[in-house]
Amino acid sequence: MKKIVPLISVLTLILMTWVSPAYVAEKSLYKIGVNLEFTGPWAEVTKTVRNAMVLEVERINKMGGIDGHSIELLFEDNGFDLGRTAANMTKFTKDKQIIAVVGPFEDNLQATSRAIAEREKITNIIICPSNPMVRALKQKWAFNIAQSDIIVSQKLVDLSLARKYKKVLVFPAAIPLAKSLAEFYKRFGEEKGMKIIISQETHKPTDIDMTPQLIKLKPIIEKEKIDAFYACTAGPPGPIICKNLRTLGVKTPILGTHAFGFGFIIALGGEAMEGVEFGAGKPVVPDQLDENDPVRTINLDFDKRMRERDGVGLDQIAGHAHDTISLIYDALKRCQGKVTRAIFRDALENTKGHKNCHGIYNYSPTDHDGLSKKDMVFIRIEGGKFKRIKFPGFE
Amino acid sequence: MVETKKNEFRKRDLFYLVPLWLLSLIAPDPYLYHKKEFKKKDLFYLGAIGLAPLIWSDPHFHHLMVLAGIYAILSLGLSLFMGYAGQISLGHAAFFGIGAYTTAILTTRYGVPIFLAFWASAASAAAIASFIGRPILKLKGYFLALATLGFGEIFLVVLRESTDLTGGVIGIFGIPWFSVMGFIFDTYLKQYYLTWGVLVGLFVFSKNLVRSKVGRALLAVAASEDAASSVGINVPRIKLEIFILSAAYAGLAGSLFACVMSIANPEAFSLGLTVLIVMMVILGGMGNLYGPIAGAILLTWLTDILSRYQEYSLPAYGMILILLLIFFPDGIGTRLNVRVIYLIGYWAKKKKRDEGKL
Amino acid sequence: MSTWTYIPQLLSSGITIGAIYALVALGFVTIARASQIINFAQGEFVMLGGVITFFFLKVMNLPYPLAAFIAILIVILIGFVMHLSVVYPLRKASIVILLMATLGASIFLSSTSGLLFGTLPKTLPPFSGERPLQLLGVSVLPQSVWVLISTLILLIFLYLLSHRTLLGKAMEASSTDPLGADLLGISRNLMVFLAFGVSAGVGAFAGILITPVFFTSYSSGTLLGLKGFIAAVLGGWGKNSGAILGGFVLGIVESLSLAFIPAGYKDAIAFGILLLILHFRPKGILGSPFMDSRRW
Amino acid sequence: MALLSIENIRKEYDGIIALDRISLKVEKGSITGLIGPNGAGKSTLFHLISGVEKPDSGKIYFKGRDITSMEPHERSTLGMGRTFQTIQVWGNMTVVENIMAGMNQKLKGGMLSYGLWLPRIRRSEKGALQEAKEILDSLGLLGKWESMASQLPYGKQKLLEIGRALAMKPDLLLLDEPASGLTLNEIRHLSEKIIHIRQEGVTVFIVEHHMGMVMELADEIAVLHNGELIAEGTPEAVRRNPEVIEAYLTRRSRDPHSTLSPMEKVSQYEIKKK
Repeated sequence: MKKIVPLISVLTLILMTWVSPAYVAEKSLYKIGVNLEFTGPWAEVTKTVRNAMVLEVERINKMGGIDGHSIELLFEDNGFDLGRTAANMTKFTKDKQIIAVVGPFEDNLQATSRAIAEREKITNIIICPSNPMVRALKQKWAFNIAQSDIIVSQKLVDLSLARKYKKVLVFPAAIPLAKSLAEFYKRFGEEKGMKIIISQETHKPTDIDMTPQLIKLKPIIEKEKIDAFYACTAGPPGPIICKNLRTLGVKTPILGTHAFGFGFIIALGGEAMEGVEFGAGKPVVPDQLDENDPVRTINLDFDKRMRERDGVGLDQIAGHAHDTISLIYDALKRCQGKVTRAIFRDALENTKGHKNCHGIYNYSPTDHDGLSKKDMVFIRIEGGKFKRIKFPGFE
Repeated sequence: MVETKKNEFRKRDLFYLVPLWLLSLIAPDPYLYHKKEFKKKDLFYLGAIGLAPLIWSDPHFHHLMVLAGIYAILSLGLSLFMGYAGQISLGHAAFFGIGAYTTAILTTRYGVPIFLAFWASAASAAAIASFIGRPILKLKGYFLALATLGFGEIFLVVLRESTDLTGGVIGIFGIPWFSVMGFIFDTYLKQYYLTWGVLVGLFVFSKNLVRSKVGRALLAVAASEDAASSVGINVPRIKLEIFILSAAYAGLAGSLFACVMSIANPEAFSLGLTVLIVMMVILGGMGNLYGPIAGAILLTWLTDILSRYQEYSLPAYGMILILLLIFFPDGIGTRLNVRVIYLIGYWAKKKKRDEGKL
Repeated sequence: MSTWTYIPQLLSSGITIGAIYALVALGFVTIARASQIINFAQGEFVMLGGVITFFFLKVMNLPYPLAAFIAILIVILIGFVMHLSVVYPLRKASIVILLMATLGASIFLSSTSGLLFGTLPKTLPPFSGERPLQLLGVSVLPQSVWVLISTLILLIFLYLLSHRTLLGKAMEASSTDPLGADLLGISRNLMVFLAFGVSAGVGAFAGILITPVFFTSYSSGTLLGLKGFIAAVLGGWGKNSGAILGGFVLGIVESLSLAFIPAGYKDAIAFGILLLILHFRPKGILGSPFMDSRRW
Repeated sequence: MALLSIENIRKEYDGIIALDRISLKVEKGSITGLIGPNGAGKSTLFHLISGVEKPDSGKIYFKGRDITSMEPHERSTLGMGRTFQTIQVWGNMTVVENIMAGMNQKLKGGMLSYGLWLPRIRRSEKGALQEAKEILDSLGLLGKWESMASQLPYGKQKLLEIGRALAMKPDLLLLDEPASGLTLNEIRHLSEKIIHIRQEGVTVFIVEHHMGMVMELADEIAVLHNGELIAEGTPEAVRRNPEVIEAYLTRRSRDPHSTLSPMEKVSQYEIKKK
């Protein structure tokens, strides 16, 4: 007992004084910082990201890297916290060998991260779709990997049109992503003559029971003769909404966001998930892609490697992680040996027609999103599995 | 045989003592600081603050110290309320948030100069504190803690729901850098001097308070409210005043936070922040003003170092908090010197015992 | 359509969640009666009950009752360990320290649970049938009925434990008059230790009951714990009957209020009730035996 | 005019009458004692005077002003100092700070002026320190002025408490059982101190269990029994009052285990003798 006291103080001191991380200076390393929410609500997803990234990096390094330079990933947890996100960013910018930072998920964290990237002149690759408000910030150094809110919403409007839904009720989560998805869906849908009601009721990503909100929405669904119910949310609330809605005896078709395209969603929702439709990225259904799809082989290959390694197949987020590393690899190759942060950024911006899990990436000085509407597919949950559905004229 | 044993002991002594001694320099002992006048040591601290960013000149250090400085302002105010007046508040994250949002709204919507918004933040936090303080401060102990916690949660809900004013869950982006008369604090080094300058100013202000009538009244209220009122101290009023003052500190800190991060978002002011700042106050040692600053630096570094351990960071954080509380309930610095002396005595005795056996 | 039509439905949902609040509140009260401390990690026991049962049921493939039983035992063990490692060493510390230590324990337990069992929400199969019953035009899950029945049984058990056994009386004695209890040879520390076990067990039981209705994720404990505490204060701090009444009142009021305001304000309701009750009637609805004590 | 006058006070706790029809006057410049057996209502009356509790009916006047509904700190501001039955020195401050905190109401200025440490604040703080040291000197505590108050021995803490009350320059000093827990020597010292205080023009009101000390010091004594005032007058008169003798004797016969100090037994013996 008495020995523990000094021991603890020594440990604390060591922690305190251990200022700079022991990054070994090796000339032949290209380092990538990864600044993600390893704790908090996104923990499960970020773990997938890390596994997929490590898998891809290992493959590249085994192949000899980029002209003999191998890639190293440095992970830091931002704990879902603004201050720590910024601290991690500055930590990465301090290490001159780090050429790019893969950024956080949550929109406000992205904004901080992007601001620091602009200031310290380091490429910031963001895995999640960014809110338009975040995106409106000056973004010379920030790149998005995922389909933007706009593309996703347009795709979902296509789905609604194909299903001939005229009236849709949107039940948004109180998170930035859902807010902007709902707004874009309403805007694009109304352009096509649909009637879209965004509910005043919202839910939090941590809510475990949506019954009270849905009870209030049920009369609206019945009275307004709603054709479809759009559960505009991400993560666990999706299946909870479906389950609660079916418990209340509402039979209206449910539309989901692209964030429904994960295995755990079906596992959580069980039977209630049957018939839910949404638009999502191609990695959701790697084996159901068209034979002539240019990214089919990439998806199948990565899916196989992931199953071999972790026992879990490919999903959208793992696809994003793969795409991130693949884009970085491609850009590094085009740097032709002279890798600095600025040259790397320019190389990444010049990415043209790069085939990846999610589709074909084209970056340009005006477009840092890369993907287009063509890089998404329609999905329906059937028999506890994701099934790709096609509509003539809306592919 | 005997000699090697002696050597072992000496090595171990050094191993334990040197860090402890170093720690006792950094983390001040509240029991030695009850004399509340300024001392030469303060000049040393001031010099260290001024020179540190020039010695370790990298953006990460600067940035962390900016964060630590902001948290230190926040916990300095909280320390007046908790450490001196002996109350509990789990709602100061809300005042921090009020400060941040006041700055955010005034600068982005109404184009108010940031220097004015800075003071307006303190004013708005103080105004809300005076409004809620009157009913809440009647409570004591756990109920006071719970009521302030409730205020914090309600504040978060209001932030999330009043979309027109606060931008809802998305928050407010693009808050400009802090600037005074055309001088823009746009690098971390400048922000460092800004934050720590404000901190030093507030520290001197607080120190003047605690070494005078106000500090004595606060300590009297903490020790015995009956005795305090028996000498004519208006207990509810002094509690309210110090609550308002600490809220104003939190407002200033929040304003700086908004400027540094250029963003205001509800998630930044949740229960996690409250736990962090209360821990800063406790770990520094309640009832002294150096403590919260030391605690703020310590915990900011700790969380930054823990980031490296990814998903293990949060369990480790919880564990470390508990261990620190169990082993240093009066603050890290408390009686470190005494402990060092105790340890020397302990080892000396042990050595004698061992020699006696031989 | 007027708001009144969905009030029966909201009421049924409120009663279900109210039963859970009552159980959590009981956990708080059990500890407070033995030691006058508040364990902010109480909600985590609920979470752990659900999550560990899920683990044994779905991952280890044990039968349901056995999985539930093992989960309760493990959580009781965690309660004991928490007392020995956090509360006992700090028994003489000020309440701020205790408060922060239990909050630290709450952070530790929830994040460790996320680490070990994953951060995704978990759900358990209901005890019987998933098809909602139609009672008076209100669809009620059979599990809600189970929740009510089980809560009642547990309440009777706890009542007998605290009023009809020597142990319960010893617990109460050690809280109201620690010195007197000490003189009678009742070990206060042992009582607190046992109280932690009981409250952890009650929490775990509540967790198993609600997981089929609501989802349980690693982070759902904190808020549930706070609401339970509010319920305990609302009913009358330190009274078992107060905790139960407070739980149901809070659950129903919170649920019904949703008929009139958007759901985003739901948490504000609970805390608003808390502030009002603390201001106007800190003793709670049924009065509190502890309010004279300076500690509160 | 009396400095403190209590008129027809009544106080109940949950139906139990603690005090009934109490009227009492404390003359300026006197030492007045209030005695009575355990449970007579002394503490209740003391709480009513100091303002910790409020009477159900009746009035309390101090310096001719009605203070019945005033808060304790307002009464102190008017010039009413007090000590506590169980010591309440502020252990988290040094000895000299305890005294200086007693001067709280004399030091003017808001929080801002203190925080900015304006010149006048500097002067007044310096003056207060000087004054506090003088008070400590007169109490014989100057040697320990920088040590924490909690480290003082019990008797010195009692003195410190009186010093703190004196620091606010009160007109009336209320002493709640000042002799309890003190040794005979300390009691003697305390008595001298109280006489000295009176000489400086401070009226003293003592509530005391310890009869001997009060008899020796007080000019006027009031005796409480079962919530009623049974005798009032000079020590001599009170000593001869049959009701007082009765009260103390019955109390003793009713409760043979009553914890009386040796001095009290002596004084009761004296009562019996006469």
